[in-house]
Amino acid sequence: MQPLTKLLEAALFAAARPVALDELLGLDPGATEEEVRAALSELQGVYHAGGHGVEVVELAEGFQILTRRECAEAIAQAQLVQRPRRLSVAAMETLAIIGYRQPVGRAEIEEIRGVAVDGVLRLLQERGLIDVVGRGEGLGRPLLYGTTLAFLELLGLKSLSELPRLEDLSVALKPLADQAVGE
Amino acid sequence: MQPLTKLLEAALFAAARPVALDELLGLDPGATEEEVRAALSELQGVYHAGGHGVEVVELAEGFQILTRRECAEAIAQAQLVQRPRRLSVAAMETLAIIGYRQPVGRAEIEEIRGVAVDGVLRLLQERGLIDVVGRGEGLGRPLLYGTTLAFLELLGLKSLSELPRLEDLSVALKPLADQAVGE
Amino acid sequence: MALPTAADRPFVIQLEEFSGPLDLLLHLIREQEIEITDIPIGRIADQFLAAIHVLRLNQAAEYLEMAAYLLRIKILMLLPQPLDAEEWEDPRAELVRRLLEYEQIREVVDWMLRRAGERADRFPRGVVPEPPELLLPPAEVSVDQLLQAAERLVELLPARVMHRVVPRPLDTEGATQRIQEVLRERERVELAELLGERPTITDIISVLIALLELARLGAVGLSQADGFGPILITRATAHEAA
Repeated sequence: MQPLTKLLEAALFAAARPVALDELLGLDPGATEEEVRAALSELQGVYHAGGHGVEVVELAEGFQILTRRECAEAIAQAQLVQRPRRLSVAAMETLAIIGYRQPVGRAEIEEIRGVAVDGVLRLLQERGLIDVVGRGEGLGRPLLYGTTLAFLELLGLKSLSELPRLEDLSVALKPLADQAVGE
Repeated sequence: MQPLTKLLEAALFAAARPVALDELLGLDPGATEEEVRAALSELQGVYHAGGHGVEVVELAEGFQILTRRECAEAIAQAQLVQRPRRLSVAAMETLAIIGYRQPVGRAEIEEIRGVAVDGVLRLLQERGLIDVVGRGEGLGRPLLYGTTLAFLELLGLKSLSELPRLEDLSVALKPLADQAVGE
Repeated sequence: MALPTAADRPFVIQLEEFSGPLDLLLHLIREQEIEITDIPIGRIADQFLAAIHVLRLNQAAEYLEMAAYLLRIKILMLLPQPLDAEEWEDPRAELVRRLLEYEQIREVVDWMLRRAGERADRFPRGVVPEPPELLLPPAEVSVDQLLQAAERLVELLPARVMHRVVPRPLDTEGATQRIQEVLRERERVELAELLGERPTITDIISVLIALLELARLGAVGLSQADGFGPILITRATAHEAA
């Protein structure tokens, strides 16, 4: 492989999106468009001749390395790509707060966790674990979040009442109503 | 390339993370561990002999395809990929202590570093580099932290045993009691 | 001293130049090629004080704590040593132990930074935006993990509260007054009524503390007919109050 071809391979691999020819020219200021095109076809040739599991594909937006179609099934079967991912600690904590305090607004969650939670809320919402369930009273009528059926499914619970009781924990996470010693 | 090697290449390519040998075995139910290992080294050999821009690296208890170091500068310059941000020395000190002393509680880390570490611990936890691995014995049953696979990935280590042995450091801290303290 | 001079730069930036008081101390020691095991403590203590002043680190508790610690050792070193040298314990021993331990960590950190730098020069395949239906692999969560997360949060709370400025401190005096006023007019009142429509957490705690204190003094009686039932507060009779 020529040095430029090697660079191209690394760049296309790392970018993981279709890369336009213009962008590829940025890899080597000394290289002409013809040289880059030649390198691209050398790479295509190497992959083809060597019987590789990947190939260089030209798409509308540029060039991209993709796995060959005939490998897709085995990869899916081995569940290498779509693996269940553990939720991050941040996501877990946020989910716990919403689980116990719902309906609850962002400000309250941030107060408890001590960090901004926009990103985490979006992630949990995209995963369908929480949803907007209403709007609060205060300024700007903030969105209130609650957990979804998918949340219960995920934990294998029939209903929210099956969540472990937080009696042993500090008052902070209990709904306020429960805090005034059993009235 | 053998069919299994081709499949392996496609799988490692698609996974975009270190994949454990066990997981790779799932690609072909008929393949033995030796065959998968042989395929891995065939792939390593092909990349090496062909002067490719990528290579198969063993890290974080698995295998991953990464671009070669010498391509980094050009790829970053062409703005195709950004280098990850470096961790601060404070974060690295905390990671080092956890790396060697795990499971370890906050108090011990603070004693060694001489500063409060709440913020750093949270950051490292949110980045998935450490996690709570248990609770200590003492008062309040303090949380104990340990490093994760992402920590190994960060440093490109196969396993924790690749951390430098403390005896090999120039400041060898043997058992604390033995230290000759300039009397 | 080749310390970064920057009296005009903000405090936060200065904090980032050293990862802690031990880092600064080690910097001073290395700069002057001093043996850690035989630190001229008087000189180093003075330099440390001067440095945190210049770097404006003297606003950070940890640096002040170290400064005080160094001064204490300095004083101990000035005390006359006992004639029997065997009995004399070097006041610097603990500091030396900590510095050596810290120096070792720093050596590992240097190694880790180098490794991380090398690793950062090898790019993994970027994470591809997958088609929407594949975007979200099933998450792995168990009830246990959720409870652990909740516990962790609780763990973090008291630590944070220490640094927070509480705008509405507990008002047990006010609560005591209110309870006494109500009981002057009525013989009994339910706790829920006393707390009103939407009590804040500080209201609740203030009232509870006031009640417990009044009950201890025998000024009020507390009763609860059945478990989790309403809590009744009654005016204590003169006899009881005595």
